[in-house]
Amino acid sequence: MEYLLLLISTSLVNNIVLVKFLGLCPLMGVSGKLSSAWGMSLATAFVLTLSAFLSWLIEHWLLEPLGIEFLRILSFILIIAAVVQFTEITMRKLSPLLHQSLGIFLPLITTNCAVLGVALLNINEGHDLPQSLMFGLGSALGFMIVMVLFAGMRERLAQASVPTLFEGTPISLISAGSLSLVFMGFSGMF
Amino acid sequence: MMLLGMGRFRGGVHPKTHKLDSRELAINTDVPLPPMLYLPLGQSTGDDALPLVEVGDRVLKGQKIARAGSRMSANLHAPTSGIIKDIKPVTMPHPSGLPANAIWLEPDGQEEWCELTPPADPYQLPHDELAGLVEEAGIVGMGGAIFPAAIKLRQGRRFEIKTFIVNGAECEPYLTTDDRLMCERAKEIVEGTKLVRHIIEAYRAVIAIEDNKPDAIKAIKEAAAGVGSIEVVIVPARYPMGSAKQLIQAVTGLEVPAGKRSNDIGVLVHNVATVYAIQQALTLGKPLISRVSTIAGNCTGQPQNLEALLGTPISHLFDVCGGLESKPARLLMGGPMMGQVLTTTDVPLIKGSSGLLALTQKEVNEHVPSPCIRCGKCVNACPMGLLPLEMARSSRQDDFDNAQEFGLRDCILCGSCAYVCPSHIPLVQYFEYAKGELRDRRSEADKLTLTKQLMEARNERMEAEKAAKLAAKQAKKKKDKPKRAAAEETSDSEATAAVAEGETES
Amino acid sequence: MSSNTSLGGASPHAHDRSGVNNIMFNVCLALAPVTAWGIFLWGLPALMMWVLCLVSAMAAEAFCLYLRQQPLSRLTDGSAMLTGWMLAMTLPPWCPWWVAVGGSAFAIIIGKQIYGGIGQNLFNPALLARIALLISFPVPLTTWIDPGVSPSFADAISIVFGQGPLSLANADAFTGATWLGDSKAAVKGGADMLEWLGANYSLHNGFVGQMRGSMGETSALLVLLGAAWLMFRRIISWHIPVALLGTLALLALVSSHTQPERFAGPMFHLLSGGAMIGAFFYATDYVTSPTTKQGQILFGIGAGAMIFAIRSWGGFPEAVAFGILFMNALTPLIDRVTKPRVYGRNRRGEAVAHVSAQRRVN
Amino acid sequence: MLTATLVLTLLGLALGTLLALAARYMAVEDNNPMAKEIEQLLPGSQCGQCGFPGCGPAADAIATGEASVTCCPPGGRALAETLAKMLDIDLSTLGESPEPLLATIDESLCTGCTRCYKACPTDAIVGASKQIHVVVSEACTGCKQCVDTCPEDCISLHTPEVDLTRWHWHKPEAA
Repeated sequence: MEYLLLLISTSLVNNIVLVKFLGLCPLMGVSGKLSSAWGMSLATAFVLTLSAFLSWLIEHWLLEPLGIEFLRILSFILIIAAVVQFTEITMRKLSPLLHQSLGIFLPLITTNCAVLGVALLNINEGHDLPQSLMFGLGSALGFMIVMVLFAGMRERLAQASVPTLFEGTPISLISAGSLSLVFMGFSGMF
Repeated sequence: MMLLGMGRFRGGVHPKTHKLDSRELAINTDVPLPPMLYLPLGQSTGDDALPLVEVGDRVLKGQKIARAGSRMSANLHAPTSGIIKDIKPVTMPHPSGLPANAIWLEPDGQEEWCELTPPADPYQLPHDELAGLVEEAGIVGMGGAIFPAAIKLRQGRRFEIKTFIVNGAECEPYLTTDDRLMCERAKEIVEGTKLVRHIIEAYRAVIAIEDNKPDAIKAIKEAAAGVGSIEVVIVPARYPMGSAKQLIQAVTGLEVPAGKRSNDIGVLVHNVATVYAIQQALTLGKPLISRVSTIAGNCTGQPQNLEALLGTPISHLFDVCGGLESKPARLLMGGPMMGQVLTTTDVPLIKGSSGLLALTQKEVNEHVPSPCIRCGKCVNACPMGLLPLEMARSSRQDDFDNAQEFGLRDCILCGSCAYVCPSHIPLVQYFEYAKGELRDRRSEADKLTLTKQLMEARNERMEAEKAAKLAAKQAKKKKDKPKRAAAEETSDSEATAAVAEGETES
Repeated sequence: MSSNTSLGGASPHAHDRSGVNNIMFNVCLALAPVTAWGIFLWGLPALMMWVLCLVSAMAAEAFCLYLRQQPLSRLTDGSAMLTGWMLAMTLPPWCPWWVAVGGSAFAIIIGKQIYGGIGQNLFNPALLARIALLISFPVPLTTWIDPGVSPSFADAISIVFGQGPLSLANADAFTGATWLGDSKAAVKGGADMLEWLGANYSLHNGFVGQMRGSMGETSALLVLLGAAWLMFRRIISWHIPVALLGTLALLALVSSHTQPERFAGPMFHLLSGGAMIGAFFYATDYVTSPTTKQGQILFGIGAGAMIFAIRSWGGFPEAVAFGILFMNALTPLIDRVTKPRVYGRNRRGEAVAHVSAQRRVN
Repeated sequence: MLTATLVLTLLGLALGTLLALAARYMAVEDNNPMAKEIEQLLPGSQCGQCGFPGCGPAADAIATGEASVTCCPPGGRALAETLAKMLDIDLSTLGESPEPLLATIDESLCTGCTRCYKACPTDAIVGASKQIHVVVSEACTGCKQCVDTCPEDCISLHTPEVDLTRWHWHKPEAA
């Protein structure tokens, strides 16, 4: 039950994108089409969960015993980069079309602050291993929800006759802001 | 479940019928001969008919003057006796206002019939021969589909037809031609139904009439009473009941699967007027040379149902009805829901002209379109279950694949969506545009494939020529005819090219 | 005789005479009874606030149309007026002028025109403005007035254009929380819901509209009257409201049965706050709700569930706006998955299977 | 310091090895299969209207993005759209694609020299030696090769006329 609450809380109430404002780059970059948003969120979810898990292991089994916590960010980024590379290689093999449509945004998961953010938050909040896993999974789920929701909105935005001044990213940011207002409604839950 | 579906289809609208003006008036068969008849060669689907007469010939009433240009087109007959004045283009009754070739026939006022050879007893003839007689008479779908009736009969013979439906729904506002035809010529229609049923050996023949035509229902019921085995089914008046797919659903509860014909589910539909024409052809031997048409609209002096000769200029018909009282906001051929705009009254009556309307701005109620508010009224009105708002939006952005996906491929262009749209968006025009563009794309793609085939053929030929030249060079030493081989190759490939051209045309 | 006519467009050449302005006018008409009731309960400040919202919304629309070089005649479609009106209905009756004007401007500019104007927005403009105001200015947005307090003209001016109701000397005497806020605070403070209901809640007052709340949300009776008119004119259908209120009532019924000391019953949920007006007027907004019937039912269920969840566990006492806006965001996806079945095709879009009529051998 | 260096080196090595393994098992053979697919879509008439020596080089250029998907007039809009979809390009940003053209022979000037007939890559010109040649519009791609070879300058290109079968409603003006 505690884990379920953690899952809901991280995915909706403390949504990584709309409440913590992490990972906005792919939100703006890849949410133009539902299919690629879905692919991107799957890839990010995979990286996010796996790296949250791995970084916890590194932190508690390697850095802490050796007393070299100052290497945390460096080694976490190393982990994330490796996981992203692995994802990219796999995706290129299994789904070349998706690989092409995601383009540069796939390797850019490495610099997605949501991924590093979750790994670091896990350490800061002193989560144990299952908690970290749930936190990673919940954040990934939240990311997916927002990506898919936002992709649906973007598809409609693409057809709206938005004034030229606001076309593209501005209107997307305004919509994301509005969506984040709506997500404020979840605040105070749990 | 089937019973629950009876008499129903999804969506639909109830437009104001405006039929009161003309429904009580008997068909006026007394239209004076116009000074000239213009008979377009393209009055059916398929290629233009090929003229069988030359300028200066005298033709008799009912004489065949042009033969079907391809399998999908129909013969053309002289509506009256007279002299062929010319074969040259006239403005067509078509929104484009473009011209097309027509036979110009000057009536001599004699009304001299050619020799008619009706079969003594049509029921004694083989089925195929009967279909042949229908084909000879140049009969096409007179509800506006202008598809040759004989082809439908022949297709019907290849399937086990369980239900033959005579379409007497006439759901378009203003039009009362089928209504009057059923009231006044019920016997002929019942006889025609019997004949078609005989030709396609249908198990069941149904004459379907909307419940807002009590007189027609009464007349047909009386006429059918003595005949037996012909049912009269009363369907609720709702647009587009007269669309074949919707009528089939209302009468049988079945849906025609997407991409299939009604034959595939054992149903065949013919319009009342078509059935009447078939009866005229098979019992009297008369070809299709005239049709009943409703002349109406508030700009028309006295709305009427006229039986007029094909090729009569419609300005002449409006004159018979008291002329145009004011400049019409919209001049239409067909009903207001699916009819085509005419650019001028100087166009001839053709086989598919079920009505000629001169409407005022008030009747059309056209407004400047405003943006879509996504109210969903079009979705509810669509009898096909499509998403007209999304189709129009995709079409506007030239995203035709998406438009197809949202339902353009299944759209019957009935106009129910545009009729209810509070934003007055010309939805149907978007669909017509998208369908037209898709047609263009398809023909372009076809051309590309053809080009590629031709290319390959040519490359092969070039290779062969090269090889032949090489062989010839080597053979030269032994002195031989050098170029014959290459020349033969050339003529061969010419033949293949010609064959390929022929394929694309058909 | 020949006569050339203007070409005109493709078919159809007939129309049922409906129009956008006609729809907007009817919605305004349906809102009139609750508005009149609100003005009756809270007097001049409410009237001023309502007028301010209408005028500033239309001014903002005119400004945007001017900037976007669109015909000012678009103003006559009535949508801007309706947006202002709908915003007024969600505001506390005595809120200061800048809330009304700023909210209307936000609703029209950020909520609607920035997306390209009517029909293009993703969120209901009035509700978006309302929650933006709520989050930015919580105090004036949660100052609720006792019903039946009618100030003098001078007081009204100073309330609306001055320091707001709280500046009045005896403000505590006639302000307080809504039922939803009150009950939530009470339960949080350890009180028993049943006891609270017994002491404060009256079914009659809730139905007729004798309670604190936003200007348009008090009287369920008058909302229903307006809704009946809209349904009679076939402007809204039953799908969204029934699904929304049904879900809300069902969840309340189940939870109040299992934990009566913690959760209030269905009638309380339906009659308090903006549930009624939200379900009939805001959730049914054409632009931001699904177009198909199935989609509308999904939309209603989702909104109802969200409203119940936030009311019961969330930080805000009222959740109708949040619930509806969340479903607004989901609408594009709902529209994607709920397409009607096409004639001659199954739900997946494949041609329906048919018992093939036998081919004859001829 | 030493531990830190060692740990990082080891970590890097371990992850590197894993990735190398992954790359090996997940290797993708063909690097750019696009060019081949595109070449199959192109008309293959090698007409050179795109500015490339033939359809093969044009396909390479399109695949790498050097050439626009609208560069092929014989392919028309249909081809441009297929290509745009394949390469995930928004066609509307590229402006109008060129109209397809058709060749016509001025019969009063034609001498029947058969040069155009030999030059035509799609055999769209028929007619024997010393007879007036005719263009079969169904097969003509408007590639201009006949125009270039004609010694009498009697071949011209024109956009096909709209007739009843090709006419369709124009797009309504946007609301």
